[in-house]
Amino acid sequence: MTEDTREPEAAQATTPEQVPLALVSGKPLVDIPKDLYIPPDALAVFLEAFEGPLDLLLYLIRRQNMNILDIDVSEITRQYMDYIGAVEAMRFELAAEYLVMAATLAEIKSRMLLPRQESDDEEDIDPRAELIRRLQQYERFKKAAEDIDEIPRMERDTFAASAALPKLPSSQPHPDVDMKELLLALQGVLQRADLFTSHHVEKERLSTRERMSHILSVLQGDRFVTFESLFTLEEGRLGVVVTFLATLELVKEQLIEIVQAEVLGPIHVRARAAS
Amino acid sequence: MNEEHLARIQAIAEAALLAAGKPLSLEQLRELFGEDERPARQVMEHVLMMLEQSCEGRGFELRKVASGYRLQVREEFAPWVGRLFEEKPQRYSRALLETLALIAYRQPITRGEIEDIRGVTVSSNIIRTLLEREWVRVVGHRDVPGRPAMYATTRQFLDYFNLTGLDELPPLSEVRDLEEIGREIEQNMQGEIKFDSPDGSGASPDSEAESEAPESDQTLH
Amino acid sequence: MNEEHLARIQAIAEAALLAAGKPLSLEQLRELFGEDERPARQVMEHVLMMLEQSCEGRGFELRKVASGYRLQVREEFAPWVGRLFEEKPQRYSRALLETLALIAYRQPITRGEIEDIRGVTVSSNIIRTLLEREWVRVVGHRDVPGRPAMYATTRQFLDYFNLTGLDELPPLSEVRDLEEIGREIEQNMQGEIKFDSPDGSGASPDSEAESEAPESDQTLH
Repeated sequence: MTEDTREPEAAQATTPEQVPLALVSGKPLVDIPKDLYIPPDALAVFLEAFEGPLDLLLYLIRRQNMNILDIDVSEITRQYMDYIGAVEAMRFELAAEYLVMAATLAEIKSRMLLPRQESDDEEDIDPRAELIRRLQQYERFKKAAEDIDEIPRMERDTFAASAALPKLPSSQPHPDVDMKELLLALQGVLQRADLFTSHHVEKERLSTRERMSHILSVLQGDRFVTFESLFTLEEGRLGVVVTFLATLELVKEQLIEIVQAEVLGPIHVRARAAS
Repeated sequence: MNEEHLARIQAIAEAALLAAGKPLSLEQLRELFGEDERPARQVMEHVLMMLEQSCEGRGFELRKVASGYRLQVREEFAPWVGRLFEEKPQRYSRALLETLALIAYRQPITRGEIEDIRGVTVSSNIIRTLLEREWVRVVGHRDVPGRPAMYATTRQFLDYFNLTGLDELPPLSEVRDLEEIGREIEQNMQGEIKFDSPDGSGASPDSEAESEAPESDQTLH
Repeated sequence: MNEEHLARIQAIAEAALLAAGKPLSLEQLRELFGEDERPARQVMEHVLMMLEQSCEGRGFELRKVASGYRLQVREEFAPWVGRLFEEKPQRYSRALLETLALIAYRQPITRGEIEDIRGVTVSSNIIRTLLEREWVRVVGHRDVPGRPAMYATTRQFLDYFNLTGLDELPPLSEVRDLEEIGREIEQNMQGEIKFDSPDGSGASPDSEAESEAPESDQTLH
């Protein structure tokens, strides 16, 4: 029997000994007890099948073909209590939510037995209306969950299409640098080195420094270059001055040597490091 | 811009989408091209339309999802393609799907609010799974005691479910107004009390009219 | 076996190859089909030939490799596709920028001299990066023990910063003023804000509402 009883529906099919019928609301409720009869060892499985008291209530309501908005509270409460009672009797652990719902149902039922008071206590929300609201609310998201499950999704209904890669060019992009960043960096380092006060850097014309680099690159290797070839006449007087200053600076920094074999003879220049 | 040129852009777009294996936005596709050859947005859109058409009758199709465009296997071939993978596609529990549905439709929402609607505690496992799958993320904290995290769905969620936006989710069924329900219940209760409900059918004509039959067509598109 | 049937097998094979992300053997492809519908080897081979032809002019092609067949992005599109995988350029370190600035303003300069000014060692990585980027070059060696290389900036360096010559670099006096300029800018900005605020306060209810609203539709497209 145990195999047949994993689902409530299956339990019904086994038609075991009948629980005495109860006349509820005068309706002949023949099929309910069958539905209700669940072998003890299936109860845990049964409860696991529900997502909480609202889900269980919805199930009971649906079994009865009831409309949520028109619940027969006494009947639903009775069925609910039967389940809870059965589960408790078997000492299965029951989530607290189920007990809270049992209390709520009991309250609703007792209220309905009492004559209705015509109090305009607005705070006093009809607990049945509140229950219906929650059931409705829960049901719509239960449905939404089912809908989401139906939406075509990756790895089940479709798969990302990809193709193998050919040999790709290896390229490493260079970071961008803003001139401002460069200046801020320089400012930082100069402040640290306290170079502002020494005037060491400031005095120098950058064009001279640039020309120094240029001359050095011309003097690559162990070769002499004529002094005149360092000058470009097209640059005009200023250019000549810059080159001359650069040459002097290079000599001063002992980066180049100037050689003149005889008086008034050709002057040659060579990088000192190359010697 | 001539046909040949467009065809080339189309082939490059296809190549890139297949190389990526994930959605690429229109901008990402355009940025594959150097500045001097970069197609205008409209051109790119046109090319993608052509690409979509060129996939007709093939094993794959171009789909627009939240993050952009994706080439993917046509659904009709999933039964065959699924055999490639030994593992069955993962099934998700109702608890997880209900939690996901609440986050999707009610975002931003806290765990407590989800629990209120579902009537049960939401296990930390479910939240963790949703976060790990990157289907949901924390978008802030509600300014109430405990400052609970508020969850919302992500682009990845939309991508995974082939949606371009939340507005493509199936519509939620409607809920009746509480006051309206209250009035109705009052009537019904009076009916019940009066007849001690020998047949509760006294109230049924009304309520049947309001029957819960799917209020909104939950058609998928 | 009719045309339509073959086309279907072809689409399924294509779908599987695109979903697999690895080569599939002829057998693996045949095994996607149930026993009752499994195409014969020759049929499968024929289908693959058709598939190969159908990829002409597209972004991908069918390749036969040791372990079977695979769909691969065409090599001719590698330059474009490669951009997808370009790593995001990282930012240069402060140390690198300082080194570069010193080379620019103090060239020709050796690594030792840079270290003297900066007060810390200059890693070889920094020099290599600057050389690889072709912003600096070795213009000679100082005639001291070890004959250290002297570095200077290049034409590419000038081009990158839109300079025609080093003399267009901001003078050091300006560098010194940077801090002051920074303060000025800040003040100006505050002035602007102050100027704007009378209007801004009038619109605040709206703007506040706007600033809070977006939370919920962050995941909408």
